[in-house]
Amino acid sequence: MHILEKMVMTTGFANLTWGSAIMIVVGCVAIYLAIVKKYEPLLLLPIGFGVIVGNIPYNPSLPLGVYDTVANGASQNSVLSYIYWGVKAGVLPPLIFLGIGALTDFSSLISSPKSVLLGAAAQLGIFGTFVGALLLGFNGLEAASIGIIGGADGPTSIFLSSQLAPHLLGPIAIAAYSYMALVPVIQPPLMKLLITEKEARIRMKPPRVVSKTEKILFPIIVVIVSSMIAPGSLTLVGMLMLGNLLKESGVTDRLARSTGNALLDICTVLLSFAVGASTQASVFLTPKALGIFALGLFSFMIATAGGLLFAKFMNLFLKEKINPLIGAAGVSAVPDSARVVQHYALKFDKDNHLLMHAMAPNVSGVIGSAIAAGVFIALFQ
Amino acid sequence: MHILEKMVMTTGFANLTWGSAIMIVVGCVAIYLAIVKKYEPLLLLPIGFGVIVGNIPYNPSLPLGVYDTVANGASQNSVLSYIYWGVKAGVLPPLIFLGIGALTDFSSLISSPKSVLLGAAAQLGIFGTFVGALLLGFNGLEAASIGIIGGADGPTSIFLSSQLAPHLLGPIAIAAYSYMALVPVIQPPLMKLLITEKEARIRMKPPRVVSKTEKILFPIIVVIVSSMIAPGSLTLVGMLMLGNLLKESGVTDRLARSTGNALLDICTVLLSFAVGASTQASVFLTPKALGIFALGLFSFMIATAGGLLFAKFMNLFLKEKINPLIGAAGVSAVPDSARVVQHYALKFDKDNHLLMHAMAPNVSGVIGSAIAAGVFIALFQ
Amino acid sequence: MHILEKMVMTTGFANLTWGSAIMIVVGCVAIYLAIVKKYEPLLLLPIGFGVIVGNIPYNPSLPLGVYDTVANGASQNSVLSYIYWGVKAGVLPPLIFLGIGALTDFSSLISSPKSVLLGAAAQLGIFGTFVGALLLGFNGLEAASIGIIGGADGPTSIFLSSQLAPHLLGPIAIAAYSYMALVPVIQPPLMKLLITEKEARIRMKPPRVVSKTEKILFPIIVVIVSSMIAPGSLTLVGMLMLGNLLKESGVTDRLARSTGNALLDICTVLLSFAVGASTQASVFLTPKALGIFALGLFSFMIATAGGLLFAKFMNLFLKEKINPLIGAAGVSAVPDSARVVQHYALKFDKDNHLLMHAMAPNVSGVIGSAIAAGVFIALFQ
Amino acid sequence: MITDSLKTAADTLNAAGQPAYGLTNLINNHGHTIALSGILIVFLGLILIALTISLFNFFSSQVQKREQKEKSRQEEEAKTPAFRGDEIPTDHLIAITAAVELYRRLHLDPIRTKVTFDRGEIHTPWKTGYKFGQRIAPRK
Amino acid sequence: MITDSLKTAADTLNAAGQPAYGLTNLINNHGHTIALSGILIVFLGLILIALTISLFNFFSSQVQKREQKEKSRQEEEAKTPAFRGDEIPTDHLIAITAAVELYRRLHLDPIRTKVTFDRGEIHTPWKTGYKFGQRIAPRK
Amino acid sequence: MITDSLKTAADTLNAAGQPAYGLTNLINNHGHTIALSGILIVFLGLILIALTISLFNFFSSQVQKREQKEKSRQEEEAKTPAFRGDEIPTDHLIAITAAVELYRRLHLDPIRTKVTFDRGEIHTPWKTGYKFGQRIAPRK
Ligand code: NA
Ligand code: NA
Ligand code: NA
Repeated sequence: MHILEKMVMTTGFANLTWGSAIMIVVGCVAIYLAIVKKYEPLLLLPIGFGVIVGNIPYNPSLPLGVYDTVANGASQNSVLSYIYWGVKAGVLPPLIFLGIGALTDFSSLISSPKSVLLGAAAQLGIFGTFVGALLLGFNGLEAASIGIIGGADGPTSIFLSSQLAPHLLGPIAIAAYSYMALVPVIQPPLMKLLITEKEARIRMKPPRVVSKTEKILFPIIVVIVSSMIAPGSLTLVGMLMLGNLLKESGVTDRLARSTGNALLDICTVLLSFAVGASTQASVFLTPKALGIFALGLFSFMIATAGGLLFAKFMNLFLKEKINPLIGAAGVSAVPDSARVVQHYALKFDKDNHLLMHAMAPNVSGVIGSAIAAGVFIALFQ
Repeated sequence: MHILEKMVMTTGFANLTWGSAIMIVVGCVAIYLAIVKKYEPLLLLPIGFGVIVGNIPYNPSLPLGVYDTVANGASQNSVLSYIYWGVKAGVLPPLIFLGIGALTDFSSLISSPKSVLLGAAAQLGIFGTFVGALLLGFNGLEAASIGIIGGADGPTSIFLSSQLAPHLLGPIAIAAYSYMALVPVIQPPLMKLLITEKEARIRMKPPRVVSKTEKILFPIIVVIVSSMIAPGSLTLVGMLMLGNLLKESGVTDRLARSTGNALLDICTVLLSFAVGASTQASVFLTPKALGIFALGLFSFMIATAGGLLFAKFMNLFLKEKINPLIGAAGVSAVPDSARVVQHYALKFDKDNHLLMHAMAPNVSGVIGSAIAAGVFIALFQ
Repeated sequence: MHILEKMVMTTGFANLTWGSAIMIVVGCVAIYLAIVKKYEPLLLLPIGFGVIVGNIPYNPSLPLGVYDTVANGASQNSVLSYIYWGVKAGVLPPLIFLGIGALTDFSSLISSPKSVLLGAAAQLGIFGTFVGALLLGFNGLEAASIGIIGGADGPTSIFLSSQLAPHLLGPIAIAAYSYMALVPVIQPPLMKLLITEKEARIRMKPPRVVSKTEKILFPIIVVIVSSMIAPGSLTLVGMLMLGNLLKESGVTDRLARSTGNALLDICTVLLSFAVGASTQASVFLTPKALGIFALGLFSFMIATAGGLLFAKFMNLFLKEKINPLIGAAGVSAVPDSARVVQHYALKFDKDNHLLMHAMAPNVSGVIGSAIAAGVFIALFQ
Repeated sequence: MITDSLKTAADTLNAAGQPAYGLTNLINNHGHTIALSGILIVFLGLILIALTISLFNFFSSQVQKREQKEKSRQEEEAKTPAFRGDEIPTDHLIAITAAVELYRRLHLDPIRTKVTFDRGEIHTPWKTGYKFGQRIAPRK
Repeated sequence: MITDSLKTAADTLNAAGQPAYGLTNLINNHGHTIALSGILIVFLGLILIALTISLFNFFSSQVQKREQKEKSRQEEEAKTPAFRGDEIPTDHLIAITAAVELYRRLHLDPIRTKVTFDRGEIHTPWKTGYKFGQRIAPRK
Repeated sequence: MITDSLKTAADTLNAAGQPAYGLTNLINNHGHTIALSGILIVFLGLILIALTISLFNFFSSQVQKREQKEKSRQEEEAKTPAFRGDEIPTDHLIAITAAVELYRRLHLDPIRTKVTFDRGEIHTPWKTGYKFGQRIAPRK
């Protein structure tokens, strides 16, 4: 009975800390939100499950978790650490962008050049939060990684954090995805505050049809322009636009299909799961993480306000007014924030469909955030 | 003509040893069994082809085989060694479990909690063989890896061997898959020996319908419970249950589809081929391999007997008797052993369909083996 | 304004060299050819885009390009360098061959053993160019890698170069794919020169139907024979034939489907993109590259002439004459050169369909080139 | 797991690597203890899982019964369609449903649907599907 | 980017690692300069993209107008088919087209086709597709 | 391959790395010998493959002839169906078959089937498939 007794003492039940218990509950909540509330389920579900797996207590001598790598012996590396390597080395986010590019239709953006600027304005959230994080005492690298949460692009956030502040990757990724899921809760109050009913009723002309040639030229021009301006954005924008060119060229359909399905899905599962598993209580439940969550919310709010106000500002000079609500879609969080705009506008005019118009700043915000990430990479790496 | 003569002397034909020739024939036999007998073709076919490729004789100075890695120069590593790395580092088996999880339906198990124990009883094969291997003179790490053959789960066997006894990985994997293919030959005699005709005729109530909520809660609970009890099982059970949650959640269908198809298939091909190619005659045709094959058969027999006898034992206490034949399905070898039970029962009562009932211990045996592997990992790694 | 001024000076626009500008134009031309002329779009499109991405000027201190790897710190490796690793280590080409094998039907080859030799004759291009490259002053390793361009198989060329002369990988890959795309321009003049109209009108008997057993035995026999003769071809031929066996066995359809679609497509995108990105002006715009392009053209011409003349030579001994045009298909460039043969023959006899007959030397040329690569690997590695 | 001391002992023995066999080897490697504790842990884990299943089985069964009653009522109502148009052959219907379902799966990913074929008397090949652990409807 | 000197300064500060907060930390890290330049670069990049789009929008719009005119003429002609056989139910037609399209996509990869459903009055599930950035035809 | 001594020689030369060209470089690198042996090995390999193919071609041809005879007999019998129901348009039939086939491929993996369209007179797009090395039925 002596051995049995000891055996029981070494199980996970005995080693369970309050931290791990809390994190396991957090993981369950994430899964609940993903399944019942349908908040970004493709990401939140594997993240939530990863949080559970990453917080199962175990004897530290076992190589099981994502951080269990020992340089001098491959047999000492855990399997999860190999998967997490794809996150830490920054490989998975660009591959995900390749797949997203193969699924994204930029024609709404091509047909309305003005909206491109709204995607730029929403990046105020990134730089505002960067300043805020510095004020709170984070160092430059950390502040940049926290600021990028306001870009509202999961892969961009994870990519930048992995390059600049890998020790904060877990909380930043979780914060980014959480607030992306909460966009329908965060944005409407700001819309109410900043946009008058008259503005919300503005109708916009249906966008013109975009030719195949334009769709093919677009990714090539974007990659050249954005990486010339901010070379650090080359990896993310390059992969996104490669995927898009595969889709739009019309001669590489099978490549676009495989990258937009199998590759995207597999990388999404592995990335989300590994990010979730990296939130071990000991590295996650820290005052810094609390600060990150506060700054992340702040980031989304500034980004939304930036987009809305810049749209109002543009209207001062435009003959053909744009509906300033679509400025809120500049935060990215594709396609959730565009949907929020659509729903909000319908409250005032049930025939005013802004979804298509909101997609332009929406995807422009993706490019804008990638450029912002490029600025930080160039500066800090 | 001098050079031509020498040239002929250096071809594979000239370097062919009896060992390689035998192994090439073994590879052809495996392919024959896979194609003509349809014994686990998804695994035996690439394994068989790998055995052929791995036993083509070549000048040892060429980096071609799975073992040709030289630490101090990546250019000295063969391509096969990179693929084999996925096996040796233990990365491929958990990814395969992810895919299998995305294809497995645990509802038969959820609807009959009693059957879970049959999956536990069949793990007697693992620990019995562990003892047997120690008696034959293998050391603890080797004995554990050999014992796991009785778990009748390919990925689990390969994972454990890669962690504990990589030098025996080839024979253990081949033995595990061979006996899994031979389950229809191994199990019926034991059934005849241990189960009376009266018992074989027992009919079971159709299982109840399982709700979606239960199917969603199941993978979460299993991963917490099993990895709390045996933290070493975290990797395998975690990935299996992640795949299953992706499938059952109903909100991540595209992730379940890609992991259950593209990822599973690609990993299966690479793992099976690399395992086959690791059976170079010089490391495979050894007395140890013979011992492993003998112990592997022993292992399957104990596991089957364990399941059958435990089912009979349970019937002593149950009001509503279970058909003890389904105990044999506890060895896993999903879904072959469940089919064997179905066929065997039909011989006595052509309307007694046990397949569904046998699936419960069948998948429970997968979890049981993973826990057993976790015990060994915790103990020996 | 001081900082803004400096900022502008550090953008890519300021760092742009003539070399990068030329290469970006080259990339655009490749994309144009891929989309408008439909020249091998699955390869040329990602290569062209990769050329653009690889030649965006950036501050050399940033880890962005394929060559930016620093041994002593993973965080200093660029994402592109990880993708390029798959090329440099030789891993991607065999995986592509696995997928191609799962899509290739060898029955035309099995039904006409004579045509196999035409695939051998066309390899004269490889060895002729090897001699030519030595005469131009390349060393043995470089000459072998340049010679293989004449094999007209992208993955084989890239595999051999990655093993023997990685510093020439970019130009060799681009030359190989460019001339493969230009096969419809290169081959007809040589056909006109070497084949009389009477020969071009020769009709051939329709090939017999090939049984499933033969199709299954073929890959097994080919891998044994070719790797016995030239062990260095084991990796390429082994993977090609594994894929083919998965397809023909009839019991592993799902494996053949996943390797022939998802795996093939993903590896193709990553390989082509990385190869394109490796053509940075500083390593690409060199006199050596010019020499490689000249030798590459030479290589394709010798290969075509070799195939055509050997077919004429065979006709001296054959009762049932073959149409010597199909000799040109021996260069591989599957299936383009076979199509060229078909079109050329139709000019003389609009009912003489040679496509099917040309497929035999076409796929035989793939095996021939892999054996030739094996010879060089055995000799130089 | 088990004991740290055991682990140390095992490690020492493995390091020493004295080739042995039979009972000596078994005892030196603590084979009997490990085997016994191992099977106990496996049982412990699976018993806990079985208990949890039993538990939520119990709770869900009541909920389910109610739901099923309501469903069957609704289904009966649904079985009498308001309007019956032209008869479409069952085979066509199945093929069309399959096509539509496939189209949706390939192109409209986020929307989740499920095609279920009612079990009829005709034996069509669509009913022969079999996968790992798939349920088969019980014989009536 | 920005300035090399800035970078050096930033690096030095990070190396020193003196934990600070508030305005001191902001100024030490050149936060205000970086934020300002950063947002400017983002705007610069996206303005350039917007300009390029405007440019080729301008050129292509003319070309497109001509093309569309021709197309609409052709389409009108095509709308009066020479021969009208048996009426096939729309639902069948769509299902069949989807099936054929799927077959082609899965088996005849190199050939590129696209199935487009004309917007009719009936609300069928095939029109509900939604993907990232997908266009929705404008309301008439 | 070739000779170990050759390899050593080649290695030495490469190591020395004296830049040369023309015949000197060719001879120093044993270019002529390597090229000659290389092409011989390629021919040897492919001749062996050709021989093996010829061999099993010979054996299988007899077997196949017999099989084909039986098949054609069976097919003729099968061509007169016992019962002819309503005429279903060929296009529908093809579409339905394609749909069913696709459904089975996606959902019922382990069962292997193959759809083959008999060559008729109508030119439908389904017959245009083309893949690497795919056979085309010979013109009659
Ligand atoms: Na953004
Ligand atoms: Na098992
Ligand atoms: Na070739």
